[in-house]
Amino acid sequence: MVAGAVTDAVSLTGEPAVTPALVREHSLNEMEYARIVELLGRTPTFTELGVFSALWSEHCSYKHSRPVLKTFPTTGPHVVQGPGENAGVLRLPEGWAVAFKIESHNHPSAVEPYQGAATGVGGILRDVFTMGARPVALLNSLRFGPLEEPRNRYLFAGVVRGVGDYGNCVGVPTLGGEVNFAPGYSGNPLVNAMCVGLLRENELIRAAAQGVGNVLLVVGARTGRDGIHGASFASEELSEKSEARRPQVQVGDPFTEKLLLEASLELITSGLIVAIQDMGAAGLTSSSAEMAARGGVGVEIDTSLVPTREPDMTPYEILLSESQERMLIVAEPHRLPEIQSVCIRWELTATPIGHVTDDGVFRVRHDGQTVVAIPGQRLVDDCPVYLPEAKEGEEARSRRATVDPGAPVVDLEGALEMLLDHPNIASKRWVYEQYDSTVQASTVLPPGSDAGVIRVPGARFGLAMTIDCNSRLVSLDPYEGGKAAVAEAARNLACTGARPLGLTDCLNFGNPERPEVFFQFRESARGISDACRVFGTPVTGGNVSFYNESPRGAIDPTPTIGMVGLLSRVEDRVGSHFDSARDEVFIIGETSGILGGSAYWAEVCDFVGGDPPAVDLEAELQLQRFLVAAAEQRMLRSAHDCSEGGLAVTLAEAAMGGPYVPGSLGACLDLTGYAPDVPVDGVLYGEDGARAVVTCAPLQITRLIALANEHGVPVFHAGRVESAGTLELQVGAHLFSWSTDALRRIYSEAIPRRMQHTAVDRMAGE
Amino acid sequence: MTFRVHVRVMPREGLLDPQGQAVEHALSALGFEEAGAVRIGRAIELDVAAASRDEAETRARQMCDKLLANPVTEDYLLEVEED
Amino acid sequence: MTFRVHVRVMPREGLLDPQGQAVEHALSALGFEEAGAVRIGRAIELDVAAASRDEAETRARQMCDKLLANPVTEDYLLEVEED
Amino acid sequence: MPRVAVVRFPGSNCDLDTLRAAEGVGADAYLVWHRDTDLRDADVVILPGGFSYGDYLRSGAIARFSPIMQAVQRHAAAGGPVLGICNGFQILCEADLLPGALLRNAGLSFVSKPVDVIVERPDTAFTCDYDSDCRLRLPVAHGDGRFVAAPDTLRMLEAEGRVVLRYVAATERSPFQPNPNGSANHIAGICNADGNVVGIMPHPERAADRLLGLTGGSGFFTSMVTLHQDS
Ligand SMILES: Nc1ncnc2c1ncn2[C@@H]1O[C@H](COP(=O)(O)OP(=O)(O)O)[C@@H](O)[C@H]1O
Ligand SMILES: [Mg+2]
Repeated sequence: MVAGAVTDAVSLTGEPAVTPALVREHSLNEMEYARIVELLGRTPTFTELGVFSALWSEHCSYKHSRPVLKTFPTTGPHVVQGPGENAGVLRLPEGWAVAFKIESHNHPSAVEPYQGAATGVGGILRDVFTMGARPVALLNSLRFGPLEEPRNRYLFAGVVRGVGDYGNCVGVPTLGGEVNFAPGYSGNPLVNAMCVGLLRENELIRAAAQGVGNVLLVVGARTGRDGIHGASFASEELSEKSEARRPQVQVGDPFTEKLLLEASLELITSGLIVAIQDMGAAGLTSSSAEMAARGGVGVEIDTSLVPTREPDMTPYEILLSESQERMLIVAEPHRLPEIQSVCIRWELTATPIGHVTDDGVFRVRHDGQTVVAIPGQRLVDDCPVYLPEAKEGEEARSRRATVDPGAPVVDLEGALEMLLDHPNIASKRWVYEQYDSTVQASTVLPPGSDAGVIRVPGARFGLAMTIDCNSRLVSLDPYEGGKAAVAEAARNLACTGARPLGLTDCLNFGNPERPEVFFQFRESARGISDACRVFGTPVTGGNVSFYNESPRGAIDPTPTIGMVGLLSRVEDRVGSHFDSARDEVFIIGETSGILGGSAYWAEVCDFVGGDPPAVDLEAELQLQRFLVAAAEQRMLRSAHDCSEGGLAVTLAEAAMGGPYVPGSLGACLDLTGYAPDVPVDGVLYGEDGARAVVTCAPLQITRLIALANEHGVPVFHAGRVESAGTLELQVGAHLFSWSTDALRRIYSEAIPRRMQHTAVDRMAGE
Repeated sequence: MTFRVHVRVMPREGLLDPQGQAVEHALSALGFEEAGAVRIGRAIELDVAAASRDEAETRARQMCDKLLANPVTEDYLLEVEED
Repeated sequence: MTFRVHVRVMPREGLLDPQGQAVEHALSALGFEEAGAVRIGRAIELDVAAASRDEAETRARQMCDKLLANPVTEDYLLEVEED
Repeated sequence: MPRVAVVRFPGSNCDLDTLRAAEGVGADAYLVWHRDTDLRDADVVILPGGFSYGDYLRSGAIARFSPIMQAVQRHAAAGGPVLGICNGFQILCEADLLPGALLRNAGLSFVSKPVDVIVERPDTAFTCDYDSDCRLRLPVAHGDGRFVAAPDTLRMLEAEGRVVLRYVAATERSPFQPNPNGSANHIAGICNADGNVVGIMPHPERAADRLLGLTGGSGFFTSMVTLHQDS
């Protein structure tokens, strides 16, 4: 039944009539449109259609993911803010708290890698400082097609430069990340950026509009025509057609971001404002509508008051623009002069554009006419929710069932060199040397270790962080792959000595309306949830990015996990490389030798498939506890987790040493008694979880073994670190021997060698 | 024959140009209030060996399309000069 | 009156121009062997309000000397266009 | 204790790190806003790293016109010690307090990593606690660090011993290229004719704490104190 119109609004002269064709162009289906008409009690105006299109896009509304996201564990004694705000917040010692969040910028980066990645970093920084937290670290997770294709090299080079230039200028160190290359990402790269911020817990601010009569202000950059419909663009597959529909590229301005950061934090800590929200996807529309809905109030905005970069912008354009480096602030009217003076000092303008109302309506006026009048709560709440069909794809099923990958192309000794030369495993120094990793003078473990660690000036504790996902595992078995991603992140933290606290996730998938994609999504989320419950690490927020498909097909499912952990004493942190000759080497955890889903099968046998080892969450938890306890008792000289490439790669990485040591160490190890029933290829290259390689000083041997027994983790004394640069490995009758300097050359040259002539791929920007 | 080609690669109209904006701001702070609409791009100069001016221009245009300008964010302008 | 001023700021002759070199190398790898002597600088465009073309040019020259070009490493070239 | 003014430009991002490092050696350190015109009786002035005005146009080009720079000029002219770190070095060159210019790295990419340098001028206000020719490991993090100057300027800098820091290879087996940015003569830092104005690309404030893995930078800060106590 169509009730009478709630309130009236008009289309402006010259605006197109709202027709079925126009509705379709706005990516709204018939059912959704019918719901809009019912909700309004009339036909929407042109501007309202734009507003619904943005807010009911997948990107803003989570219409295909909400029921699944609800299953995540989100609570815990140390959770200060769970999902629902710009960033999640966890409690730390000494009155501190950590705010952190991850976000994708995949589609913009596919179109314009430099600006797409740069503005992705800008967006995630704003999510964190709008909580009142000072950004102290950035991480990023990147996926591209193989570097053999020039376009992929161009995207990779451009994205890395964009990520770097933005964070470097704002002055936030990049502490870690991951980069992975697989054919599934050709044509649809992934750019996930994570930001970690610190705040005093009592200075937390939330983005809920409150107080009828309070003023809405826009602060920061002027509004241009950039990125109009970016939210709906991000909610469709990339195709030839998207070329034409492509929104005007958003250009990042990190200098203005830095000014916004300082001004926002000053406004928040001085208590001058009621609420603050960044303008991200769907710009002014989503920031104002979401703030109003969170506060349970209405807002009225006059778009003709918004400072624009170009003349004659329509309310439709102003509402949907995704110009970067803008904030929306709610404040009491009498605070305006003080707010202005803070903004002016930071060379920014703060412009009143509207106020909070008591009628719950999201109302927009332009030059005296009402162009939008929508019941605000319903605008956010009434978006349809879909629970698509889920069914495992045939291809994944048959790949998983394969037990024989075919013959390896090199022998077991050569396989290590081949793996170290693969860009997925090789040193990422080419990437992280373009990122300032030491600004803020707090970096205790820079990129190149299992996790980044920072200190907090004046505090005793340290903060560790990492970002992980092995999408090959997820594509073969999404449930186990989801578990594995969380387990790997937690293990990485624990190797530095940090106790995992909580996580943020970025769920990158193909088109959820396809059953095999939705199956991957639902199952990996279930895996993440189960792992979180066992580890006691709540999900405090995240992001979903669907429709990552190109004409070549969907991406590999990639649920990226960003995790933070706590070191009670920062000086207890443990690095991942061997420290000194004569230290003793232990392997912690068991090896089943299963090679399904391994890098060895993928690269050396040229077959992606097999059944990956199941993730034993209890064993993972015991390993984490052991590693943290050993670090706290200062037993460890190094700890490095086993993941892609298995034990052989882990040992090689530990022996080669950090990127800036003058020369490699070596080791003389005998694994004969370690996994006697497992074939040699499985011992070297199997990717069982719950394992790490640790070293200790000779005097600590007994204590270390006792501590492992106490925690119920299997421990094997394999040998010792040698000063000679040879990695010698006895496994039963086989003796392997590699020069670690030679391995190191392969490992460090793999990516630079492939990126030598990026300028040829296209010189992008200056 | 060799031709000297001058290319100006400018940020596409409507796109934010933070550099131009910062410079405009700085100019006015320095007392150059008469300056406005500042845009900053790249100037590229190169020699092109070609049989004719037209050929030089055609080739230079191909270089721009393929490498020198980013079609997503930039427009370019060519001038060919006989050496 | 308003004049549109085009400024090209180029790296001084003799100075290493790694960007120019990289582009030259890339051009030849892409099959543009006829390109050479590539130099890359900045292109700046701005409006200048002035009573005459001469005045616009004088002011623009002052802007270059003071801010737009670095006399230690760069040379500049001006063109003034009536709007 | 010396009064150390750390100038804060709107896009500075090493200002607080530098302030903390100065405080760490007991200096009476404070921030001065770029729009101020008074250095508040500073004994020492530091222009910290960052992106003063986004480094748009050229690094340091816009910052040199900030109101505070006139006070810095006067302080320098009166023989007062001035240290420019990274972006601060770029500003000092743009402001003609130091010769030459810092251009885009030869490798065209931003470079962030530790480098080895030797101290060739151990008699400035910022290096007097170092031994002559001692080696330090310090982080660099910059996109525009390639020092260039006219040939006769370079000859003069060398002849007058005004190279304060020079990039060197660590050891025979060193993983480093000695020169991270293609700087002329491997120059990492220089001073003016009187030796009171010093500009360096590496970041000593990020290498003044054992916990951060590098400690070689603390001498820049202790030197200020030593010099102040001697005078
Ligand atoms: N995968 C997810 N897991 C948990 N929470 C999520 C996930 N995706 C989104 N959320 C939460 O939903 C809320 C809305 O997300 P989003 O629209 O991405 O925020 P923003 O406005 O900052 O872009 C956020 O609080 C976010 O943390
Ligand atoms: Mg947000």
